[in-house]
Amino acid sequence: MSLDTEAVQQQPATAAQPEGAPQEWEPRIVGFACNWCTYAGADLAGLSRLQYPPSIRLIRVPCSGRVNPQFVIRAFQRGADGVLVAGCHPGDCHYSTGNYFTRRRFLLMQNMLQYMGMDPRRFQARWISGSEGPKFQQVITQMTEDIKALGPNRKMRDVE
Amino acid sequence: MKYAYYPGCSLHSTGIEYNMSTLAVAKKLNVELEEIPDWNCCGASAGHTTNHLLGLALPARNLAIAEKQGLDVMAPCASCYNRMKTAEVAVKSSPEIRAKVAEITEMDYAGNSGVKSALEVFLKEVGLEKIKASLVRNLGGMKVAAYYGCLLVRPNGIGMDDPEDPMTMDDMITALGGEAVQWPFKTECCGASLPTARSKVGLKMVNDILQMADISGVDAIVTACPLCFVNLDMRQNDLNKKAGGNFNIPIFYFTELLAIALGEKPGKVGVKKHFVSTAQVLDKYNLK
Amino acid sequence: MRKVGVFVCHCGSNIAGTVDVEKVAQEAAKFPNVVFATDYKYMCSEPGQQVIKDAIKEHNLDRVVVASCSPRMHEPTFRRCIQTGGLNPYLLEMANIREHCSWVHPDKAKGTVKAIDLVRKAAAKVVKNEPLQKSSINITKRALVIGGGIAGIQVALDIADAGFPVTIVEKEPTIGGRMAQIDKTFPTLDCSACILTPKMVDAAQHPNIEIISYAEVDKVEGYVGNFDITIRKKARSVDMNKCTGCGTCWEKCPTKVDSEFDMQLGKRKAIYTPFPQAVPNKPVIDREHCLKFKTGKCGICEKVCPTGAVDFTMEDELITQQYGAIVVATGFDQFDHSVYGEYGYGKYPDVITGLHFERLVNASGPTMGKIKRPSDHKVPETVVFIKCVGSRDEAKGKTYCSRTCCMYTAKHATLMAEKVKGSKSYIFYMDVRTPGKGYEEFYKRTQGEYGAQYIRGRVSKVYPKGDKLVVRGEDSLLGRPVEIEADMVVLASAMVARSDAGDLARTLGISYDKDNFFTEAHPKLRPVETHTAGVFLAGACQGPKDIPDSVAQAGAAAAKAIGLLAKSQMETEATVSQVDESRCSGCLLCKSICPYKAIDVKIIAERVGGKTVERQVASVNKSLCQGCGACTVACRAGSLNLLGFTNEQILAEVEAVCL
Amino acid sequence: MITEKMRDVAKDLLTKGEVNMVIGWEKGTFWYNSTPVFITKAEDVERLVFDEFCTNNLAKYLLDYKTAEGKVAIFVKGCDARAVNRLMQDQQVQRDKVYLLGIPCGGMKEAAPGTQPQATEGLPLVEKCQNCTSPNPVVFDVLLGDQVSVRDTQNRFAAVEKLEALGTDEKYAYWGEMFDKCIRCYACRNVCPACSCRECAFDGNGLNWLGKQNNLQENQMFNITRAMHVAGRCIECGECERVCPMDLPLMAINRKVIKDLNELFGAYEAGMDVENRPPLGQFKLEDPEKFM
Amino acid sequence: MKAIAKTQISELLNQVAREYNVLVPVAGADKYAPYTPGIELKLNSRTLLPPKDVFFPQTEKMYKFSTDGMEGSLDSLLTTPKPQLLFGIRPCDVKSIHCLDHVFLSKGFVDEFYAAKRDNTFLISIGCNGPAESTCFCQSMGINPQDTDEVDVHLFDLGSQYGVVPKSAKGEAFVAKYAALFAETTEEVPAVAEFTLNLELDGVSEKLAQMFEHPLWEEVSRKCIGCGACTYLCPTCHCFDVSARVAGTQGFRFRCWDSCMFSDYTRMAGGHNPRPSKKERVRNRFLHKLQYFPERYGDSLCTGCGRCLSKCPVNMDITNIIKQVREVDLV
Repeated sequence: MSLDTEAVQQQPATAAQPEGAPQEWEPRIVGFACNWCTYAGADLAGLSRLQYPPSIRLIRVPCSGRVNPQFVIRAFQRGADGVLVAGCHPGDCHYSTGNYFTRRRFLLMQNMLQYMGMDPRRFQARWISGSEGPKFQQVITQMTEDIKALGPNRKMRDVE
Repeated sequence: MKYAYYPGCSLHSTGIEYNMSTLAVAKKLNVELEEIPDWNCCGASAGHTTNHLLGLALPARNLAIAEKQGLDVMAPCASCYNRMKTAEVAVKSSPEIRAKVAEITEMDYAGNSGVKSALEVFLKEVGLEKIKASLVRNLGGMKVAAYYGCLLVRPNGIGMDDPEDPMTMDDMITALGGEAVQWPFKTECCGASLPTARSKVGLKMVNDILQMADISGVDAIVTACPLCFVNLDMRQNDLNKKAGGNFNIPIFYFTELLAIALGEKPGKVGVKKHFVSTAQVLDKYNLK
Repeated sequence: MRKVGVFVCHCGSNIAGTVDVEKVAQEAAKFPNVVFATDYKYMCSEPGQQVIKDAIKEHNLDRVVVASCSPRMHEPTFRRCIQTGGLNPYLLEMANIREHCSWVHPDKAKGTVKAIDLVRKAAAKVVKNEPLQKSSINITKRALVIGGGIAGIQVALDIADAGFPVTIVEKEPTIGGRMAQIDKTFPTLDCSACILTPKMVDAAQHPNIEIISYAEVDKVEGYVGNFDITIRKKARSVDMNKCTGCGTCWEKCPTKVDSEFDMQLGKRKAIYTPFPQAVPNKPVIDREHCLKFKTGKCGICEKVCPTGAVDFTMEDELITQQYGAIVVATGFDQFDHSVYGEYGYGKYPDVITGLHFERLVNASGPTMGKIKRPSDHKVPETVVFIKCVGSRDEAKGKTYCSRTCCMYTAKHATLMAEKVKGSKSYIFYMDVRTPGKGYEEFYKRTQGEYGAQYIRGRVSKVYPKGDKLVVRGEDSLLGRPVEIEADMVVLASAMVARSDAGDLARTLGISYDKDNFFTEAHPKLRPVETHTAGVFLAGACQGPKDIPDSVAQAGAAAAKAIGLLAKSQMETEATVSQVDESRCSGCLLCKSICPYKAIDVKIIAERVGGKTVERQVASVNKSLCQGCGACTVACRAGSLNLLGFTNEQILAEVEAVCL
Repeated sequence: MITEKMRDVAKDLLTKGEVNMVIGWEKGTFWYNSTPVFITKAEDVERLVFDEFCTNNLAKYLLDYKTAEGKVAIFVKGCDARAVNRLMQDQQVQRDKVYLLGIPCGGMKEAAPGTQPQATEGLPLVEKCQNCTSPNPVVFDVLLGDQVSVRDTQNRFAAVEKLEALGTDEKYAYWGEMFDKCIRCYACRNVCPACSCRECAFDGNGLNWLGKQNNLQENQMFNITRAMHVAGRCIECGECERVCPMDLPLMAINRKVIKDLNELFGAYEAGMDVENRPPLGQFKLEDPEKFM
Repeated sequence: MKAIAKTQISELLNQVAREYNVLVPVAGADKYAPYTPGIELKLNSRTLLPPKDVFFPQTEKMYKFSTDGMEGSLDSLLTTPKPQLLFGIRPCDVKSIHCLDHVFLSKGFVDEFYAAKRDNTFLISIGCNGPAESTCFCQSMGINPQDTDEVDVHLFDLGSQYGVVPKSAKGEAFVAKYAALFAETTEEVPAVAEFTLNLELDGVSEKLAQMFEHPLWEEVSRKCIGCGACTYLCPTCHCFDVSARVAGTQGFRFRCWDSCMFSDYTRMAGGHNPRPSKKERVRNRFLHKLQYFPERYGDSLCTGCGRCLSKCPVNMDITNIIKQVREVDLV
């Protein structure tokens, strides 16, 4: 978010570029990653030097079951162009059952956001295990492309 | 109770007894049968081995006609039954197949009308209880081996009975007052067309079945498939001549025994048309 | 106002190569609450850590952000570092600018922008970090072992030898389990009883081991270190204190019952011990079959008992005891092959399973070790073995490989050759899997020396023909159908979970897989632990296992239990859930979501409008909480918060990355 | 007549001291309002009425008397009874501390403000009663009156389906216009029997879930979160929508959640009993798998 | 008196819109909103939402701030708005503005954010010839529903036309400026129709002063659900909270409406709440309206507009409460 456009320009390119240069625009995707699978998967992508767009900002949580749907709305409010919630595959949860609750919550949340008029491509949930570095890369790449096609998010956004 | 009747080619030719006895049983049990108008080949043998889609389209056309009649189909022949069941399942489970089949046959078969074997219609739908109540005579303890062959009960979950140890006909034999001999070759392969095409192989298969029946001490074998019937009935003479066998086991369609027990005269249901004479055994058990 | 220090690591060129680390430090210095920011070549190195410690002193830092590699790598390192620097270790946050940035974003400008964002996120979070403390709980120095088979016995002996009291709870009248039924063990062919019974005796005589046989775990309460366990001692009808195990009663008992131990191939009495070397070697009365219980008449055993130990009025007894650790070693059942029509649906008496074969070949078995087939007691000359019965079969059985069958079938074929000279064994197999020391050699011997004929293929049908069983199958190597006229068919039935495994899992609060085997905490790294702290697994209850593996796992489980019991106190997670009691309405929706049963109800008293009222709130047991945070989302009011990952911290991160 | 029975039973309960309070309805300012009333003295029972304007769901008042001595009696229509179950499942009400006087409900009516008194037969049903699935109390101690039959509820999800059919931007525009109107008076929350929190996440204490600004974005946060918090717990009493001074179509949000939950995780009706737990508090291994 | 045909109102508004930001009562949204030609006006009654947000918006940014290292800056966001014209307010709402003026402009303190908008607003009111809604009771609160003096121009409802009366010097100028649209009329202002809701306010304020501890509050508050509908719809409720939004190194401070009916309204930082239950909160609201404000400013803080009565989910009826207060026997 920026409340003062001058300040934004001093910090190079942290915020969305002005409309003049759409090809330069890098979406901002907030990702919630469980520590045991997806965060590790992202680490593995790094160890394997798998390149993907610098659009994603991962927030580490112990379990995808820790992710409150309100975090997702807040991210959109503050200017996220996309939000990703990612955790262990069903059956792999470090805490046995956390991701099953995640699955229910965010299936519902996805439908709700869509009902409210958000494009479903802006909110995604994925299972990415600690061994799926390439999948992490592919998911981020795909999501970034999808959101680039959609353009900057204006919906629910509470900042300039 | 009313069904669209699909006799198929066998019941109009080599399996004429099956047709006669089926119609007789239906009449006795008040099952109305309306032959499917303008029916065509079920797609067995040559059809489905030539082209998969043809193998589905042929039976689907018959089913589509029955669907227009608003009736389920009764197909006594095991091959016909198997082909129609295959088409029914395929069309129900895949909209694409349904569309393709509709394109070929120019009739949309939605899968609303299904197919039942004569065994299912008489022994399950009408039911053994009703049959028992309608019996005019019983088999008097005749030792009968139920022979199902391969097509009625397979594949697992789609066929009409347990594929390893079916009991439908056995239960009927018991209900008719016979002794259902438990033998291991209920679903053994009869050789199908092999006795004709590669007689050495095929005849051995028939031989094994007859031999097992013999060891098991049966008076007769009962079947529900025209091809099984032909192999078991017609090949006994062959085996006796060529392989030095000594078989004399009468083979019945289950409908023949059922019709007789329900009071039909044996002659009316075609038992005199068999290759292996049925006279002695019917005599022995007072079923003339 | 916090005083945050930011330390940006070059990681040699790993980070500095594609991220402008100096620029990151410069920008970080401008973040709110950041009073110091610097960069260094290797932050994790000794001098790097010294940079942090010095800065804490010099700038009075109260929070630290290290921007370097993944926290999964070096979080413990830097926590220790700031702790020695004088800060609580939880006042650290890391920004992962290596795995998540420099290594994946080659564009230096863009990478630098992202690195700045990640540092801003960490700085925003760390401002809201609070000092956290691990807490500790007392440990009751006693272990419970559920199941007295070889795994349970081994666990008990190991823990007892380490000096801790152990209780074995065994469902059957005797310990010994499956191994006691087995004749010989592969690959050495030593007698199973000869190596098992001494261990049974050791367990019985060990001063630290208490064996409670004919008993089951009824209820489990409490948590790691402090389990309150209720054990149901089933009514034995024999007073263990008075009985001397003389055997008069079972000699005189008039009622013969099919012996479970002998797989229904032999008989036992209604008052019985399962086998002669039983431990404890004192009988129980099988009330289902005992005439006294069925008809009220008889009572012979009572009359003949020289010590007056028989007590028909005995009732189930519940005893409660506190334990620090639980090891589950409940073993396995054998797959019921009656689902297989091709093998005759269990109707042919001479189609038997591996365990039947063990009893037939066992010298103390119903046939005195002479192999006779069940139907007519003829000695079989030709035996067909069929492997993978119930295992590796998605359609009718289990998907998994049962692991032991290849070896025990080879053993059976060997025993056939040894015991019935001139006999012929055919073995139908899908694959031969012999991954164990000496296993492949054993298999080769079975094939070579002992002449067992291995046929690769499945059996399509077994049917009786005269007094023979015809086994029809396919030799898929020759591509030909095969028919063998056999005298007996032995099915290598799969090992499956105990039929009541699900019930026990629910009692213990542990999880189980689709096949009802108990689930280990991690398939590779925590193979003997469960998700429930303090509950460990040994033997085939966790998955099919042979004796060596069961014993090895038993040792491992014992070591874990000893590790727990050796401490008088145990440290627990610092990042646990916390209840704000003033907000909590006590709806307890959180309770059912917690996988660790860490949330319970608590009654608190409050002053409201001048009077004291009681109300219920949720309460988190810090010893059990593993910090997953599922409860925090279930709590609509936000009364639950996860320390270290609080709502405030995560929201701060969200806001920071969106700036 | 129900009103007579109400008064008799209330009088009886209060006189015998079985309860300390009876919660019911009395006539309000206008002939077309009936409003909650709290009777503590037997002589006041004549204030009680039951007519076609007893629209208010009374169950939530039980929270006010959670720690009170003795029992409280409360009149419950179908929706009120489900609300009581809801509160019991949330462990906010103890069954043995309430006396439930069930009233089968034929649906509530509304008259245009300012009109003269008229026969109620001709009046329209209020919105919230039009797709009522449970007009009969599902839990009660005594039932006053005969059970009534369930009205046709096939239009229950009609509004939802209509909105679902809109395009993404149309949906956003529609809800934007709605939430723009929201004045955040929290009437919807405060009246809701599924909003049983001691203190709402959106109230006070610097938790920072919701900014105090009244603007579209904060209103979206509030309204979406409210729906998610009552997900699987909404008993469809329609009170939120009824009390909204800005006439926001809140049931079109609640019913969307109900519809989705039923489709995704199997049929579930909140508040029909205390035993069946809400769908978001549980899971099945075979739940729909979309996150691949 | 001068008059304008009702059909000419849109012409008048079109013309004044060149000079002012014109705010009109809008049907549908049921509030005051910027005028655009063709917009559907609600001229037969009061709006659901009162006009108070014209001067006192529900959310109002006040200051912005930022830091740069150890340097900080603070800037006011007060701006002088373009002259605006508030058209069609009713005498009850005129009275409410009068009350807000007391709060924001009197007793030695001037709220510059309020004042900036108030000073720049030209008021045109429309009289009611009787109760516009079944919930109206302004007459009982001492308001003449037909006429008011505290505006610039007042319009009498004469059926097909409005009688136009300037009430201030600015008003005189306005009437003169748009004289072309006004014709002379001799039509009489009709008699005020009878109100269905009536009450006696005499002595209530004084009586309430002795009723702080009276059990009545316990009784009347029982059915309140503690929502803020009454306060947010009330034309005179003016409580606000000041809060801030911070993002990194910058942020702004804003004020927004608050409601004394909310449980956390008086909660202090340490968690203590001097008004812990709805009894205290309901009591405060009515005492504020009927005792405290009259004591301080000599005016009732209730104008009898009836909005709270029409929208209260549980029919909390201020007229009924006043009646109950009057019936209380103080011994």
